[in-house]
Amino acid sequence: MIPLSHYLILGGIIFSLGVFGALTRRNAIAILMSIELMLNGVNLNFIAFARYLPQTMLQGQVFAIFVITVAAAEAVVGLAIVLGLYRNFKTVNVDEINLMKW
Amino acid sequence: MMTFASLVERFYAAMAAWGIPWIVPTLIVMVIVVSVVLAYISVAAMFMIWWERKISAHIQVRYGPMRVGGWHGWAQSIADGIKLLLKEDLIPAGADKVVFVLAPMVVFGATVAAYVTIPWAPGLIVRDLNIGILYMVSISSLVVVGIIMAGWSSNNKYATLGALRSAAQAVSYEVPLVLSLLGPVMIAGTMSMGKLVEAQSGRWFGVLPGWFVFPQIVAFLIYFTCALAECNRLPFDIPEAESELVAGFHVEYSGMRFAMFFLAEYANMFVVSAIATTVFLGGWHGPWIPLPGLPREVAHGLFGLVWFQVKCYFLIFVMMWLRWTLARLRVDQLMAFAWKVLLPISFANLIVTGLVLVLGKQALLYVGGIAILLLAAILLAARPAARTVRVGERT
Amino acid sequence: MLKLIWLVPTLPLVGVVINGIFGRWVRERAHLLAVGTTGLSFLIALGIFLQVLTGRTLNWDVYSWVPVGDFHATVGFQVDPLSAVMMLVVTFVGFLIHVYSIGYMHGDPGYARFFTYMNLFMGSMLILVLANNYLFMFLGWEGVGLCSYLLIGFWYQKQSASDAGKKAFVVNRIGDAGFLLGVFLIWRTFGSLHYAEIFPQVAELHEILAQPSIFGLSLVTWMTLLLFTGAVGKSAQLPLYVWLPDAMEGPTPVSALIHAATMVTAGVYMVARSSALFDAAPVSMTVVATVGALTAVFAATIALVQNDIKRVVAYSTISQLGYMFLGAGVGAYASAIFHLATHAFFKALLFLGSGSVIHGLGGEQDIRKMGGLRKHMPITAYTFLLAALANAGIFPLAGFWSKDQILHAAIASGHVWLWALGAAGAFGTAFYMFRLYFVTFEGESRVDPHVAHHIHESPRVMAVPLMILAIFALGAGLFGTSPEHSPYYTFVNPVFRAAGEGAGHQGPSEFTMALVSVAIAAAGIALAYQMYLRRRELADRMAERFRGGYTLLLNKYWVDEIYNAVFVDFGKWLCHRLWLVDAKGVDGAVNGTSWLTVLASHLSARFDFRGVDGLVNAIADLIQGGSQAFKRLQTGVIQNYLLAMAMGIFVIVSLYFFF
Amino acid sequence: MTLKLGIFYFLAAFTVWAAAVVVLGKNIVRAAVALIFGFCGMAALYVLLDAEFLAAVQVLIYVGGITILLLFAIMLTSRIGATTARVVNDQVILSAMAAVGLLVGLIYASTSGIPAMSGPPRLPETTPFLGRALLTTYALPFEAVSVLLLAAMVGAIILARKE
Repeated sequence: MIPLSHYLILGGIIFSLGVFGALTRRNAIAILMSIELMLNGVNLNFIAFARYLPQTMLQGQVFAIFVITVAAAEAVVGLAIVLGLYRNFKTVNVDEINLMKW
Repeated sequence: MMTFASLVERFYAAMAAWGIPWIVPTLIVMVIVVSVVLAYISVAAMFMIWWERKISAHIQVRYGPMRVGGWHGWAQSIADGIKLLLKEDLIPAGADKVVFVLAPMVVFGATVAAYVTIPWAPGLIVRDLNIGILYMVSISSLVVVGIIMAGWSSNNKYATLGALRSAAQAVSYEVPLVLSLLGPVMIAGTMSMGKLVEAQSGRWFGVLPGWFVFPQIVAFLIYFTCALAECNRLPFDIPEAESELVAGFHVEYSGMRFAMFFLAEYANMFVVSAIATTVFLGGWHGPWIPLPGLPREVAHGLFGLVWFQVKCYFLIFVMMWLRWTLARLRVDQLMAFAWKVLLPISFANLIVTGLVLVLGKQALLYVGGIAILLLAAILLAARPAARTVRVGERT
Repeated sequence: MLKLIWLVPTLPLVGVVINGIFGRWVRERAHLLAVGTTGLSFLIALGIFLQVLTGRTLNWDVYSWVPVGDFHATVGFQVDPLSAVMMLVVTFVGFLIHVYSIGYMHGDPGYARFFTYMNLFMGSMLILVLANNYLFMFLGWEGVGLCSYLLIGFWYQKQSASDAGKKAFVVNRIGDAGFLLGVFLIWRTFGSLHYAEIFPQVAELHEILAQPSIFGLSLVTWMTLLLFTGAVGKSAQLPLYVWLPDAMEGPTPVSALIHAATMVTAGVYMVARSSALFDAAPVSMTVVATVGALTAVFAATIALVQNDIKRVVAYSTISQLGYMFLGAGVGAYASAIFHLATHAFFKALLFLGSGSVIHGLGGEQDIRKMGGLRKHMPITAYTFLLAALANAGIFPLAGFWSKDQILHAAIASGHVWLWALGAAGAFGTAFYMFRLYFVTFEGESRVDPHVAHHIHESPRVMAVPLMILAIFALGAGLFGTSPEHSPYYTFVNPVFRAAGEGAGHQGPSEFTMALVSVAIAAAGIALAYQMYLRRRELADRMAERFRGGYTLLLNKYWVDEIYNAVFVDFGKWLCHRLWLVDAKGVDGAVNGTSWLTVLASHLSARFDFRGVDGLVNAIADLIQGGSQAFKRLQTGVIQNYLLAMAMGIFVIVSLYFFF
Repeated sequence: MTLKLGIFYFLAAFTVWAAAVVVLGKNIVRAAVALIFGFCGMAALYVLLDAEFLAAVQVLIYVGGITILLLFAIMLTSRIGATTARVVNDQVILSAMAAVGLLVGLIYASTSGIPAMSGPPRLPETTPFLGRALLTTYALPFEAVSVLLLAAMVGAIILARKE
């Protein structure tokens, strides 16, 4: 049996990588991809707990399904926004899109 | 019966008895399975290519390949294959090399992976996953990724356009496809391919074979339509429309890589036909004759294998037939058809199926009543729309 | 079969969804679905009723609707004789009125909208009737209130119609607030909202319930009084009845269905349903009976002199509802529900007949411009006559039995003055019903000559429901000829545990009572005949003679004006006073102050420009310089914010772990 | 080291490598392709955790849906030769510190705070269980999520169409 902490640490690594990507990538689509990575890290934790917790309730898996659904919705809206940005600014680099700047 | 699984079990047991670690027989079995599948795919695809050429020729009242190999040019595909293998493998200068090389592998790999859960005959299935049908559908969706990779990495506008169209088409048609498969899954109460086939062993009203195509005829038609689109077959071959896109996403590919695309396409045709056969047409079920000298199970298995192939190839034949019968759709028509026609119908089918399953025999009363009400409402609602169009009237 | 109960309210709601969404396309065919669903619902209700007749009941929680902590309300249905009778009456009368509406609403631009609302009403009413707990009942309660509002204001282009809708809504709100408070109190006390869990507890919790609480009234009295407030609002009793006459602005089928046959009787149903609670609260019972009897007389007197055909019927409805509450208040719940059912038939018939007259006369509602209509519209006239007889309580029509039983119960319980009020109301009822009938259908025609030549009998789709209802107005009473032995009472009585016990047999015999009732009714009819058919001038002479009383009644005791004066104008007056105080006193003070301020500021300005400005500018420069530095923080680049967030999370998590 | 543990380490390394390419890669398309591999590795891990249904859903939705959309957006917004000079912004060091800090915290939490658990015996099939849970206990969240999806769809259509 693989210890639970292995999965948790793996989820943590992937989540942290996602955080790093979301914080540093200039391309908006890359940021979206990083966010998907973060969600995946979380999902891994959910499913690991669903497997290792003593009751056979599978709440973890149910929540993972919800996370996947929300991720899909987020990707759709996010990409629509990215396309809108590209139409208006001709770029998808978020640090060049700074109309809100002082 | 000596099912495939029991055979493998026996092999493992024998290996374990000799003290060989578990990993070795696993690897051996894996290699054997993959080789068999690959061999089957190559042979079947070559046969299909030759068959398609002959069918198209006969539909157009000509002969098709007649020279290579003697009888009706049966070796034509082999010759073509050898040619493709020997050709120079070009990678365009502006292409993204890694992605370009990876693309055909992804497409081919995804197609091959789908063969794992095809139930060839009773007990003859590589791995009867309990989520078999979902596995097949999700694995097949990988093909689109490969196509997009191919189209984009070619750095060719026709290829990119073809890939974009293909992705849009595949993503759209995947939705009604999955929904149409849910009807039989709900009836059978399982997603395992083997159990789906077993669930069709009875008879409807004692006469018709217990195939799901009868109660789920709507779902079957939707599935078949979507399958055509998934395989990029006419009338849904927009991604590779020769007359407008040269050849679509694989225009820059040649030689071995092109052959992989080509093989994958025909292999994919077989996969969708196999799913249709399993889910709707009763899989390996069919009449069989007890051959003298053969145990009952073996005869059953042999006939099952034959029946499965017959049904699959019949569906493939229908696909080829359609190719030479129907005209290509326009992109907007194609998308509108998926979203506005197929999707609502498949949802309606799903709802009706669910109602019938939940309510049992009472369902006829409920469903009938509600259907009549709805039908009345729709008819009522639909009529004035036609009436109100008058010349000069502002709408 | 009983489990099909969910279909009964659901079917009309299906019609709502479809007609509501596709109304624009359905238009003139909306009735097919609306009438179809209602009819189907009626058929199922009939089937269920037959099952209930064999003694089967159902208390079925379909779905846990609001599970919050230990509070849980369900979507659940209760089928027992009481709700079965109500369900049958509602679906049957509702179905007939739907059919009638096909003819009545023909050609109306809001045809589909009308049927959508009607179906929504049917669904809500059936939920109200079939619910097995107070919260779900409240859903239906509010639903019918909403539909009432929508349908009264159906011709919203008319100012008076939309005002009437608003009035009904606001007045009902007062009652609903009481009802809701009552429900809260019930939950607080019993810890449940399910009938089946509350009523058995009443006996167990007797001490707690009987303890005097606020104002010395016991807990259960408060509970029932609050519930009764809701009933007063919904069933148009004193003093909240004012919305019902105005509700006649809606289309006539609406008046028949909602404001006569079904919705307004919801209060009676609710009181009967809560009979276990009311039985434990004698004070409330007295209140209910008194309010009912007073309303019965009060509304009857107003109806004596009204000239609008629909308003007469509307006041009659209020009066009859008063009888029902009188019955409930003296413990004769079964009789109250019986009167409810018979009243549903003949009052719906009266309304539909009025509608037929209005339809035939092209919208005329003033009875002074009618007369002699029997020759032109015989079906309407004869069915109307039957309904009027039933309403007046003539043997052996439906109204006779039920009203008589209520009056008998009143006297049997020892409340002679309640009986006296009821009997006076009965006399008035007979009089105004036949005044209405004679003036409208008999005598010489006073119809406007422009209208006269196209008076016509209503189409068959309207006439047939009239005839069916007439049969029931004639015969429905025969099911409940005696509170001991008749089929209706043996069917319904088991629901009311205490029923019959309170109604001892101290009073005069039933037979004597019946004779007295019929005599009173006959006297009323005879008087009307004398005054309005034989000697027309008598009526005017009477009006002349009792000018004061006549004006009082014609103006409906000025209740609307009093309410207007007390609640509306007083509010306005108060506001005006406050404004005056504001305008004179406060503004004067403010103006004086401002003048002073101007003077002072001129002086201080000099100081300001020199001393203060220098200081302020210095501070401003300082802040500007500082913000120049700080605005760098607000980069507009989303990832900077994200970074700040991530670091914040890191800090918080570290704090959590290491400290 | 058992075989299963070996498989886990292999998959973990593969997934982390793919995630690293996604985050650090210069070429956006290659990042997307790496993301596909990462998702597939994730799905394999789910299988290892006896969550076959979720593995299939992962492949179907992430690979078949979301990544396709991502690739779509990439194709519509960037061209093949245009490798931008800088793929990261100028807060790399701070971000790396924050990410590493988070990682340290997560690892600390994963290793110290959680007791060793072995879980219940393996379920033969999780799919019916999930279906039942979604339609009974979690019916309300399920409906809420479907409304969310509808809203997202409408929103995306409105955002993406030209005025």
